[in-house]
Amino acid sequence: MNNRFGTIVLDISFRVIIPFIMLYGVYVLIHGEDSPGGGFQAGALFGIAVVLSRLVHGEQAILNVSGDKALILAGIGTAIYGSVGVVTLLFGGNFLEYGTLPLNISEPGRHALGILAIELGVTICVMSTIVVIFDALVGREEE
Amino acid sequence: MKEQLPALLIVVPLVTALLSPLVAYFSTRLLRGLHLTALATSFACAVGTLIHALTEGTWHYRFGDWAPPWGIEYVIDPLSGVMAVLISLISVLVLLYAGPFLAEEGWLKKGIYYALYTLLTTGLLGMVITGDVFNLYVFLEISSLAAYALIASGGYKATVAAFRYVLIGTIGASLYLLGVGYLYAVTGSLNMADLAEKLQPLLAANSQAVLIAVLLIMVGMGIKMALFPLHGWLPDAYTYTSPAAIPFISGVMTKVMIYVLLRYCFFIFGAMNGVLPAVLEIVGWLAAAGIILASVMAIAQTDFRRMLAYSSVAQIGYIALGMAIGNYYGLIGAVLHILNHAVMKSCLFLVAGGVKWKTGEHAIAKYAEISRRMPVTMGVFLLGALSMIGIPPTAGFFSKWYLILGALDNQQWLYIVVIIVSSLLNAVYFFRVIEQAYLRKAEGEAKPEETLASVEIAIKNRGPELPYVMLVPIVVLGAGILLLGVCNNVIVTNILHYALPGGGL
Amino acid sequence: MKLIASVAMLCMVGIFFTTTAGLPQIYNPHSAPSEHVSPRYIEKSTKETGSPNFVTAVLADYRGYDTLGETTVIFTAGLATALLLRSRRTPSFKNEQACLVKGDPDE
Amino acid sequence: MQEFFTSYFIYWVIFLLFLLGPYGIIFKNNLIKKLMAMNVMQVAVILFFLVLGQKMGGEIPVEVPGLLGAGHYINPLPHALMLTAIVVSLATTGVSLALLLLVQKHYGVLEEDELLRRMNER
Repeated sequence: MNNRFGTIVLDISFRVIIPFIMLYGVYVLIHGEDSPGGGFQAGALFGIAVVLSRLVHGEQAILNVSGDKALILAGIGTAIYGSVGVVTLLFGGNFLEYGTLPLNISEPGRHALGILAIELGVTICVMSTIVVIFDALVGREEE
Repeated sequence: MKEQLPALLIVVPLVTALLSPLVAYFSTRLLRGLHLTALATSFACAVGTLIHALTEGTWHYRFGDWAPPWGIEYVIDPLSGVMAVLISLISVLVLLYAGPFLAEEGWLKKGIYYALYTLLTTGLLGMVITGDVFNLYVFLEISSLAAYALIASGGYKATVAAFRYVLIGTIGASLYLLGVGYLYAVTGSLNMADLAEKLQPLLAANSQAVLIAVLLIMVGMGIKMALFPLHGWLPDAYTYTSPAAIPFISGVMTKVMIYVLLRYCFFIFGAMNGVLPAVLEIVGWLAAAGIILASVMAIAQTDFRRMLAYSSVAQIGYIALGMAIGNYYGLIGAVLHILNHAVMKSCLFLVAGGVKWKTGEHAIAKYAEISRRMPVTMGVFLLGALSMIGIPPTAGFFSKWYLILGALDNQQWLYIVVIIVSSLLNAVYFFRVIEQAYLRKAEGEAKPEETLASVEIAIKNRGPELPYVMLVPIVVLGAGILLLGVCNNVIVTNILHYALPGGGL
Repeated sequence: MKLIASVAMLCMVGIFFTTTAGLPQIYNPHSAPSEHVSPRYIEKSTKETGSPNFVTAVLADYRGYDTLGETTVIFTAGLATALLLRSRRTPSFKNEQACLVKGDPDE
Repeated sequence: MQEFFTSYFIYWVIFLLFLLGPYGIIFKNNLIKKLMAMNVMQVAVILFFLVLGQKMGGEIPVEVPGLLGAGHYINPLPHALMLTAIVVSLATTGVSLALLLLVQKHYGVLEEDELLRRMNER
């Protein structure tokens, strides 16, 4: 394994930092209800983690979400958001009316869960889009 | 489920577009079917909402069931219903037509192309039926981004044109957003109905901030719809784009922008308030100048698509002129011309794409004898051209007729002169093409510059006419031109009459 | 062209600078934006949406549909970049003709 | 006069930033500079909205237990709107960078006059 950033210090530190970035992303995603944060920021963090891991590990990266799959994943992420709305439609509410989600908890609780679900969708979409753009810009596809 | 129609109108194509890379991964045949179904569903929903709006009055749909000034609502009155029907109809037809152009692509490209196309449709539909000014901006950006990508997919020159369009379009969108910011600063609201109510006292008091907001929104949307001095992005973008996407973009996109302007001027600001008459007067003069100059420019073009692009600028001028005239007939003329021109221009670009498919040529000079090779297509072209010129039984005549009636009512003689002169100019540049296609003989056997590509196309696309999937949309839109012309009275009295501000004044 | 543009921009500078008085003062707690729609978000969002973060409540619940549009914008951007940059090298392009569909042979 | 200055000065800065956009797009020759000017313009609009949301003595819009009332928090609506606008500007920038990359690859130049010359040659 060669040193992709020139020196061993940078290489190792990036390797070490990746799990922490992901952890921070999870925190930002889940804590977005109570403090500044949310899906977009978490998605950006996850995206950076994936890109960084790819830079450090190359093809052997564990998080090798790449190319076409990332594009499909971005669509699925946004579709999760849309499908929350469709579920509320099916249960007799208006589009994105979280109060009608079929869950046995209080009204604000249902809203909060709905918000979490859509934030998850947003996170997936942002993460994969960053990977798609990165892939496209560095042009390492299908060669 | 019936009360959810306005949401379904948007959500069905939106979700289809989102999942289209996934679907494309498994089967491209399924992808095409799915998208056609989704857009057709959207069309059905649009018709349903229009009927509802006509029979039971304006339809308000709340997202998340939040009451309007706090949440986002969709408002479907006859005007937006008509626009939604128009957009979804043309979208279905052009998607049907686009099939053969994409036949040789890989799954990924097909998936992306269909997704972008459907997103463009979704964005335009969302802009048309939304009742919230910021939501309009979001959908404006969805449709713009999709349009940038579709335009750029036409080759390298198209890339440069698309980049220019990105810059200019973003200026337009930012101006619009700043205008919304001004409105928000003085009223604190983003809902259109709420804004209209809160703006009345401010407009009556000639508030400076509202004046700026009016100007910003006018200029922003003027850029987006290619009103005359701001049309710089349009000819290149239309000329170099791939023939599969341009009929939809040219036919509908600028019309939606002018619809937004119409909505702002007559439903939110109220046209007779404060500074609006003066601003509309300026718009009218610009439109008049644009009609004449763009028609002259169109005469000078040698490329069929470029000619159509300049003619688009001129036709946008007609609609803006109707808006500037601003009385009952003027507005009827403007709205009718939105419909007519969307159908006519889509139809003409479909024909242009068809000829390209057949011969690989876009230059007018190469159109000789083409009428013998593709009689049906060129027949529809003849119809479209007559309609653009404004020959009576076709659609184009009637909108011009209403515009002239409106100008007569307001005694704006110059506008009448402009309309008549521009009709003559239209006749000049369309007759050139008609002459080439029908009367001119192909010059001898010597076929100039027979490149490898053109031979390839000629071999592959042999046969008397276009494939059926391409021919059907052309014929349907051609029939639409006739239908809009013959039934214009029915449409005006039964639909458009109720679409105007105040339910027909 | 450039002359007209600069004149237009000077006009815009003039108009903008002379009409700032129509806007609410900064930090003014009684301006229209702070008094009309937003108080409900601040006062009721915890009860109505279960989220003490008002921005999240507005973003994801009251105006959740906007956010769906926004996510779609990102997805569209991803699609656009993928269409423009990646697929130029797909095997289906035999002759380096860089058009999505049967584009200009004159490229 | 001083009060006027402190209350409205920020708007003037924003307008100058905003007009930097059209200025750069029209008068600069390099396409990347044009793109940067476009970004500055979008940021100016975002600033404009954020300024509208400020309140004297307002906290950040996250509820502190026990502190209720609209006057205690700054206006959350512009922030939510501008999150959307930021994302839109990011998306536009991404797409235009992709376009520029293609232009650069094919024509080998990003100066507008040279680019137009090379376009007309082919």
